[in-house]
Amino acid sequence: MKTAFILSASLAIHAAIVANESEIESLDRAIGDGDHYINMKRGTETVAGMYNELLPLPADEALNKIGIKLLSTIGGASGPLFASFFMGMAKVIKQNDGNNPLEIAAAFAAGVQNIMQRGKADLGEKTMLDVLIPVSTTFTLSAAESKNMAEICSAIKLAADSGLESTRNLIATKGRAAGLGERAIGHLDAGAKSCQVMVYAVCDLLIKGKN
Amino acid sequence: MKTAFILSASLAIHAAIVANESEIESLDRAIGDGDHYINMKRGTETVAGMYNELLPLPADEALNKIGIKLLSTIGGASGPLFASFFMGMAKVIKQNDGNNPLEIAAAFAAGVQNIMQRGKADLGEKTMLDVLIPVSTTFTLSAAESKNMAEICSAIKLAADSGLESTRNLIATKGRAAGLGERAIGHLDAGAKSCQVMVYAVCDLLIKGKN
Amino acid sequence: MKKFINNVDNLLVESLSGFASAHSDLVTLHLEPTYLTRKNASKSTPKNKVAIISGGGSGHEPLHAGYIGFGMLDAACPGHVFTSPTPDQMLTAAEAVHADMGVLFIVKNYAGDVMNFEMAAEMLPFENATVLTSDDCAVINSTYTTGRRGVAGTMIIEKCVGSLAETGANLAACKALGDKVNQRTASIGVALTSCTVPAAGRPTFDIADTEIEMGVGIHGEPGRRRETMREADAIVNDCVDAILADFKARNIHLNSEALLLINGFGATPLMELYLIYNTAAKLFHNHGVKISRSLVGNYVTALDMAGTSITLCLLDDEIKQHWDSPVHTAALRWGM
Amino acid sequence: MKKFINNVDNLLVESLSGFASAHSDLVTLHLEPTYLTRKNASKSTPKNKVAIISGGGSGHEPLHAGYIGFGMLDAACPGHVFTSPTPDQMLTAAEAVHADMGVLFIVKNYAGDVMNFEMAAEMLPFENATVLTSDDCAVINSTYTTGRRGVAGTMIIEKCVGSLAETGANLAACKALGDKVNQRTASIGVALTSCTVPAAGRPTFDIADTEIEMGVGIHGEPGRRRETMREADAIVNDCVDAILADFKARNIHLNSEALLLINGFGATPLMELYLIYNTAAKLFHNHGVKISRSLVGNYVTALDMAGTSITLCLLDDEIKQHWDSPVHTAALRWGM
Ligand SMILES: Nc1ncnc2c1ncn2[C@@H]1O[C@H](COP(=O)(O)OP(=O)(O)O)[C@@H](O)[C@H]1O
Ligand SMILES: Nc1ncnc2c1ncn2[C@@H]1O[C@H](COP(=O)(O)OP(=O)(O)O)[C@@H](O)[C@H]1O
Ligand SMILES: [Mg+2]
Ligand SMILES: [Mg+2]
Ligand SMILES: [Mg+2]
Ligand SMILES: [Mg+2]
Repeated sequence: MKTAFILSASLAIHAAIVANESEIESLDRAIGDGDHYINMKRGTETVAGMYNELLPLPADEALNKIGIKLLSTIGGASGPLFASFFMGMAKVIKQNDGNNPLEIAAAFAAGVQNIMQRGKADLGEKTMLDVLIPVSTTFTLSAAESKNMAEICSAIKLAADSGLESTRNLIATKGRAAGLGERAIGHLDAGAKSCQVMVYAVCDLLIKGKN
Repeated sequence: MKTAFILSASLAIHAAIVANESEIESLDRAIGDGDHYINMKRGTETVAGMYNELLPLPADEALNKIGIKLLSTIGGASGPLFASFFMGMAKVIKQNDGNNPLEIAAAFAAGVQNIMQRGKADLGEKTMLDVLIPVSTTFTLSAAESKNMAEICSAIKLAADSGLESTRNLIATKGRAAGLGERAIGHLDAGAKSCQVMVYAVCDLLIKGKN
Repeated sequence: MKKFINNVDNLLVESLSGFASAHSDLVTLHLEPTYLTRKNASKSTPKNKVAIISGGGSGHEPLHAGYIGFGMLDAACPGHVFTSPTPDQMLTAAEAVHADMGVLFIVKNYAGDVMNFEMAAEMLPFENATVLTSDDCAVINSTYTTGRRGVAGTMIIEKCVGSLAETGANLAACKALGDKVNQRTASIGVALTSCTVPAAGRPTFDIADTEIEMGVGIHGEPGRRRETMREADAIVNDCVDAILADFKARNIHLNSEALLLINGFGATPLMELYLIYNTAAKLFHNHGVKISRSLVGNYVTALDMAGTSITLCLLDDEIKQHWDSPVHTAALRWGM
Repeated sequence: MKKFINNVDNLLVESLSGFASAHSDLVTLHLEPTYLTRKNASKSTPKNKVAIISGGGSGHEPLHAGYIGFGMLDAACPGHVFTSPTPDQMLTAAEAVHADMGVLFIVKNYAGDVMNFEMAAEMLPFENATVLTSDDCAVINSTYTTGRRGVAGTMIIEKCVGSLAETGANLAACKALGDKVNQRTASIGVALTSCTVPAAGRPTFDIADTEIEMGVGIHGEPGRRRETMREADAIVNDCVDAILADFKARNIHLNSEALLLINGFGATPLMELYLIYNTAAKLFHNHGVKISRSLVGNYVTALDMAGTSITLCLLDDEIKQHWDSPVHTAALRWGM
């Protein structure tokens, strides 16, 4: 995995979050407390601003620095979770270099594992994990089937979409919406939406890059 | 002047104030503080409730009791002023009995004088006096011309109307609206409106009584 | 209108009862007529001091009942919402708390308050005096003969006079200090939204999302002018300028320490009030005023109005001493 | 949205700067990372006590920074509006104020706060413990594994634990008292209007003029259910019932004295809060609870939300002693 790609991805992610302001913002207003968009914007903007600082670093160090920076920038529930993701990914990339889809998928999976540990959450609790876990599984499976990057990305995007959609009819058992009981039904989870948006941004970058 | 008439008048006044709630209330919201209607309602309702207590009393004592009661019931700027009116009127009625229009007009004028003293105000300051002073003058003049009660009442009602209307284009120099400067222009004074309403109520009672 | 009330007619008594029960160590509530005194204030054991009594329409809580207690008021007479109390309240309260040193009324300068307290004073069978507070510098045109309104600065006057009275100072001295503090105080308010008088049931004024009411009174009376909503610093800057201009117009020099009171009208969060404090303190500093005392919060409110008033009180050694002295009331407490 | 702000990004720092400058005798503000400590707190002159540190998203002022000072907190870490602070804030604050007796974090039970404080605690190079506050009994269904939310009762816990720490008690004792007070405290909130997160620029939820949100959280999170607006007594009655039912469900007996806190969310006038106090105190009394301590005002807010929360804290001798002990902070002060 190239640091330059990580940085392009971080720019794309920031742009995508900003482009989806109103949807992300209104989802967290509906069953949360309304700050998720501004948290994500603050975090992704800060990372985008680290471009020059990160460029000379090896990929794992860049990822780790991103994680640490997010930890002190986002706050809220999503801050420690996204931070854990990047720090978890960094560890694996340090070992496997991330030079092929399978290696990257393994790093991604480690990131998701870290989120699950930190948040003590799993699939079906109406959180970002409902996007991230299926995306991770799909990533690993498609990579194992030696699909090309464009194919992998298409599969991932589908997984992200259906993962996001799956949050609609769930009762939340983690995070702020857990207090709502049945009232959370019918609403998508804001963190899941952010993840879908970010997954799309990176996939589209990869697909474009392959063209 | 008969106590029974004073009491009928007080019932009519209460009914008239209540019937004009929205106009009185909105005038004091526009250039005052929004409490004038509720103050007037509280005061006139209390006096209406004194019917049985006042009935056996001579007219001057009834008027004085009304004044004292209003003083402890209305509050605000209008409370001491209306209280002063009735107490002033009582003094003259005690002397002249109020058995003919001229005597009643003299008592009314004494009431208005008392308001002017207590409020240190005069005609043209955008207050209740812009109704009460012309009404008083008209009352005295018409009575002096020996008009009958119906004629006097018609003249008084006209005076009340034009007095009220005159407050529209005045800058207030007394009361709460005095802080507004030019912004008070275009609005009628709430206290002037109450007075016009009450003057009408009493006049209509008198006119009806003569029929 | 959405408010926590049962019915408009009982609102005041229910609220006062809650106040008296929550602060039963400090105050006693009397009804018919309505007034509150310090706990255990009684004519049989009068403390040898001037009795300090204030009062006014309700809806400005914690003013005035929240300032009853050691170092501040002896009694307070609450009227109906935004309506001056009536003379019988002041008379009965004065009877209840006065010792042999007279009564000082602290009255906000509004026609209704002035007349009702005036009538009480005329009827009172013992020595009394009145401090009329008139710190609001919003009303520009001085040709209106009613004078300036008394607003948030009133609580500073109550604090200082209350402190002096506690030392056994006589009536003339208490009145003189009250007049001096009033003289050295200027306030201006700005509203973002209207208040809603419960009995009226709807907002006193309409205001667009893009507008503010500059110079608003504490009853939601219209102020200097309707202005466009701007960033906080620009609004605060105008308020500070108005206060500075007022002192200048009254030939009062600013080269002294000052107390800066950022008062919330009822619906403005503390977070915003502190932001306002931050800007106002800097601006005053730039004009050579050293802010050495501060107070930020809801002290003289206008029901549920969103907005703030800025009050500057120029200190001298005497005022500072009486501001700093111990006070123990429901809404202001320090040193004890 | 109409607020006194300059721009959303600077709001927090400008407001904290105003707070620190208005209370420069009490607190010191540190930036990058953001935290506040007692004035003159320094590692070179540590007082021999457990360091009590709290923090959480901003928008609940005066919580937490308003409770820094003698008898309460040593430091506070404010996050962005409604957003938990980050671990670096807690780490730096702990470094700044800890003596040799460890650090106690007081954390409201929200996923974000829990995780951020947890990471700080994991990284902290010295002894520490955490009290998770969870007094909100609005969330009925206990099958949700996240547990109850920490709301207004948090300030009672901060007061009591802060008082105990001042006596030199050790970390375990401080944590034990915090857990006990939390256990003996139950709160429920009700909103008449939504709050508006400045960065979002519009109300968090829509609510009709005929509706209330029963069981609302201090971030405007939806509560138990949307209900029809009713008279105050009916609403208060439901809140009191919810609190009583909660203690019952947790097998905590009510035959003791209690502290009743009527907390305003930011836009509810004191007049209404005292009316609520009046009704709530009577209802609790009817259920055999003797209200012997009270607090009425804006203590744990939700920006500009209109609404209230009712908190009952069952006292015992130890809790009462630590509630009554002297405290000197920006928002709570007595006995000194
Ligand atoms: N325990 C958890 N595990 C995984 N994701 C979580 C957890 N708690 C919350 N989240 C995610 O965090 C999102 C909310 O993030 P954000 O609004 O930034 O923080 P907060 O809830 O503290 O305001 C939720 O939409 C959800 O996806
Ligand atoms: N000095 C005065 N002389 C005569 N009338 C006055 C004076 N001041 C006020 N008023 C009258 O009182 C009315 C307001 O009464 P009200 O609303 O009951 O009291 P407040 O102004 O104290 O709220 C004004 O509309 C005006 O007519
Ligand atoms: Mg959120
Ligand atoms: Mg009025
Ligand atoms: Mg009034
Ligand atoms: Mg949040």
